[in-house]
Amino acid sequence: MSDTATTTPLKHIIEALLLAAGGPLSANQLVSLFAADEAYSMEEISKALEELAGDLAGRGIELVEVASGYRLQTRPSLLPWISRLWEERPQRYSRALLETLAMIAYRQPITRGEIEEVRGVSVRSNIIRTLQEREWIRVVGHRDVPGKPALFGTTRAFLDYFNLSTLDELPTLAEIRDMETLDPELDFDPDTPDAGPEIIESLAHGSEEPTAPPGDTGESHT
Amino acid sequence: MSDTATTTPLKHIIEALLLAAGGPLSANQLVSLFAADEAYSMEEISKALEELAGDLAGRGIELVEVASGYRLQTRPSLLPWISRLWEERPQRYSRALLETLAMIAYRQPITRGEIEEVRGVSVRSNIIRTLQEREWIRVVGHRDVPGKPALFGTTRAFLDYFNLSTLDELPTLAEIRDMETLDPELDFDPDTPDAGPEIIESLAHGSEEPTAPPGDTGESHT
Amino acid sequence: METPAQIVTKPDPVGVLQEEMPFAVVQGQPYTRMPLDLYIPPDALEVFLDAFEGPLDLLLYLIRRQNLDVLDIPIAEITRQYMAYIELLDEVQFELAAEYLVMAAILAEIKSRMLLPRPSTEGGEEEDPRAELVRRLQEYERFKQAAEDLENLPRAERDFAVLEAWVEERKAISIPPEIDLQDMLLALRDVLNRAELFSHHQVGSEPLSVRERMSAIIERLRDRPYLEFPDFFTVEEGRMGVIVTFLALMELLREHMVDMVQNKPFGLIYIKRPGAAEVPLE
Repeated sequence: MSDTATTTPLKHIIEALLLAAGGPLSANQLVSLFAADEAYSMEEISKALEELAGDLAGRGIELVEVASGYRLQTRPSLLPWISRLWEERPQRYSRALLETLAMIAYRQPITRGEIEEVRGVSVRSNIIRTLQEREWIRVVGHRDVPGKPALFGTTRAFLDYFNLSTLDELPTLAEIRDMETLDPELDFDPDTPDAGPEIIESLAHGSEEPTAPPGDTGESHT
Repeated sequence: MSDTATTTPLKHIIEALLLAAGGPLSANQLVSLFAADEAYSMEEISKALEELAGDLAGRGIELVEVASGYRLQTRPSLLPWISRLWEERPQRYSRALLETLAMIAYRQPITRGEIEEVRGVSVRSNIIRTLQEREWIRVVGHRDVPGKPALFGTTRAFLDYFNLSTLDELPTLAEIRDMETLDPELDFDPDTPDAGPEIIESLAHGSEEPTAPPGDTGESHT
Repeated sequence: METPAQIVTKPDPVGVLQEEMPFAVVQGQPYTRMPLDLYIPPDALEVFLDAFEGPLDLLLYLIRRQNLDVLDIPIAEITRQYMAYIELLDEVQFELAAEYLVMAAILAEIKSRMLLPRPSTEGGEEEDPRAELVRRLQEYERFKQAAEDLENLPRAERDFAVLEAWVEERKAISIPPEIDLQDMLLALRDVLNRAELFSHHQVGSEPLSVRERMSAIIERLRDRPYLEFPDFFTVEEGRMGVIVTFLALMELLREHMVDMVQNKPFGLIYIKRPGAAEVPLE
């Protein structure tokens, strides 16, 4: 065991130490880690750090000196890959969220209480928050009744997301009622090519596989 | 930015990813991390992992495969230095805990009552709790008997922690010998190689050096 | 790594039994008997229970200490030694864990059965009264060994460190779910069906741009209590824009979301947030 250790160059021991620490180690700390057996001078440690930095050229990690010492970190150029490590997988939005969003789009400016009145159930705060975080809805004012409830309206970002230039491009309520047939032929507004082939495709898809589990459609877009 | 990224060899991107993750990544995970832009096949990923493992020869770190995937860790030879980094002494686990864990690992799915039957003593609740908190064991179901006792099994985290990739890598259990095989002439029945050289060796060893305290035989196998 | 020294702490009231065999080796030095000055502490039971993982463990210790084969236990002698431990602890006035007393009873039963002529089973073979105990001892011993093997496996945080590099911008990319316009419209249809709102003609006939404009007007009034009527109209929007704005204002008035104020005949018309301070008299 100790044979390997003694033959491992100092720079490689330091590399392993920095990676085991997961954060910065000062030159003093490094010196003290070796103090017990084979003591290295500050110069030897510095030289090993320099060698290590040289070895890492062209690799995915780099040695940097920060206030509290030396640390090995991933190169910024690799961030596109690395950030994907912590990607949160999208989940489907709930039915309640879709209904709330639709109500706001068609009946704006509208209060939460009014949405609840039509839907017949309460609207949870996290739904409103999610829609606000996506910047699809915003508070446009407050109704002048006790409690001064917020009035919600849709945003420019909402129109952009659905590829609409004005809300008028949304189908009228009468057209929505006729959607019942879910006919793939039915393009609810043939004059607007903006509606996009995606929507039509998803309609066709939906009618073929009505049992597709939630989440599947989300994946097919990625 | 992307220039550097594209010129970085795959093995170095993988190295950076494993180091950024700070834990194991499976080959599938690696493939999916690249799926968005430059797709790599499983073969290319495997080849890059092999190259990476080769590059690390002679260095203080090594690539190992554990249950949850590939992981970079320090070589055992560097323990003297690494252990000085650890502020707390490594936790020791009681025999009761280790025996309970061993029962679950080898006999899963198993109920607490079944463990108690073999050990001849009750299993304290805090042992089960500790094992669950460490995420080494989990409830995998319930036995269909009165009281519906929980059935325990080990997790991937358990294998990862003990540097194993599958349960098959656990040391083999000693054989149970039958009383009928006891024959003074036929010393421990050489016709059954199943009895294992371990047992015979430890017995032979025991007769020469009857002073060997329990526990020593275990070490000689590692 | 396991230091055998801990075995020394095991109370051994019958330490003179096996002179031929040291029960512990401390720093290479075999110990064949307990130190004479061995002090049995008041918490002897705890020490005892800590040292042994139960009656099976204690029995295995007694068997292994004498280098006996588990398959052929001299039951009378082992029982005597086992009872000596139990009695010692009883003497120190401790309540023994029930498991140890149960084992004492099992041993006594086996001992008595060994003395009796064995009943023949159907196959004509004699059943050894020790068989069940031997099976349990072996079964326990293999897991005792497995536990030791586990302890000896290289282990994270003790034998090696899992490596981690610093990531400067460690932030999760959260991908928001996609929505199909179709899904949203279907959801709306269901709500309206539930609320039977399709029967209201007024709902269907209203251009949505009017609703959009209503939101915009309300928003403009959010930071100020009132605005002059002409402020809402922009010439660039053309005739359609004027109509949309006018319809939006009418709808807002109808829904009491804005007030319209005129302080004197032919004076300026103000659009006012309801409940806001009064419009100044010119």
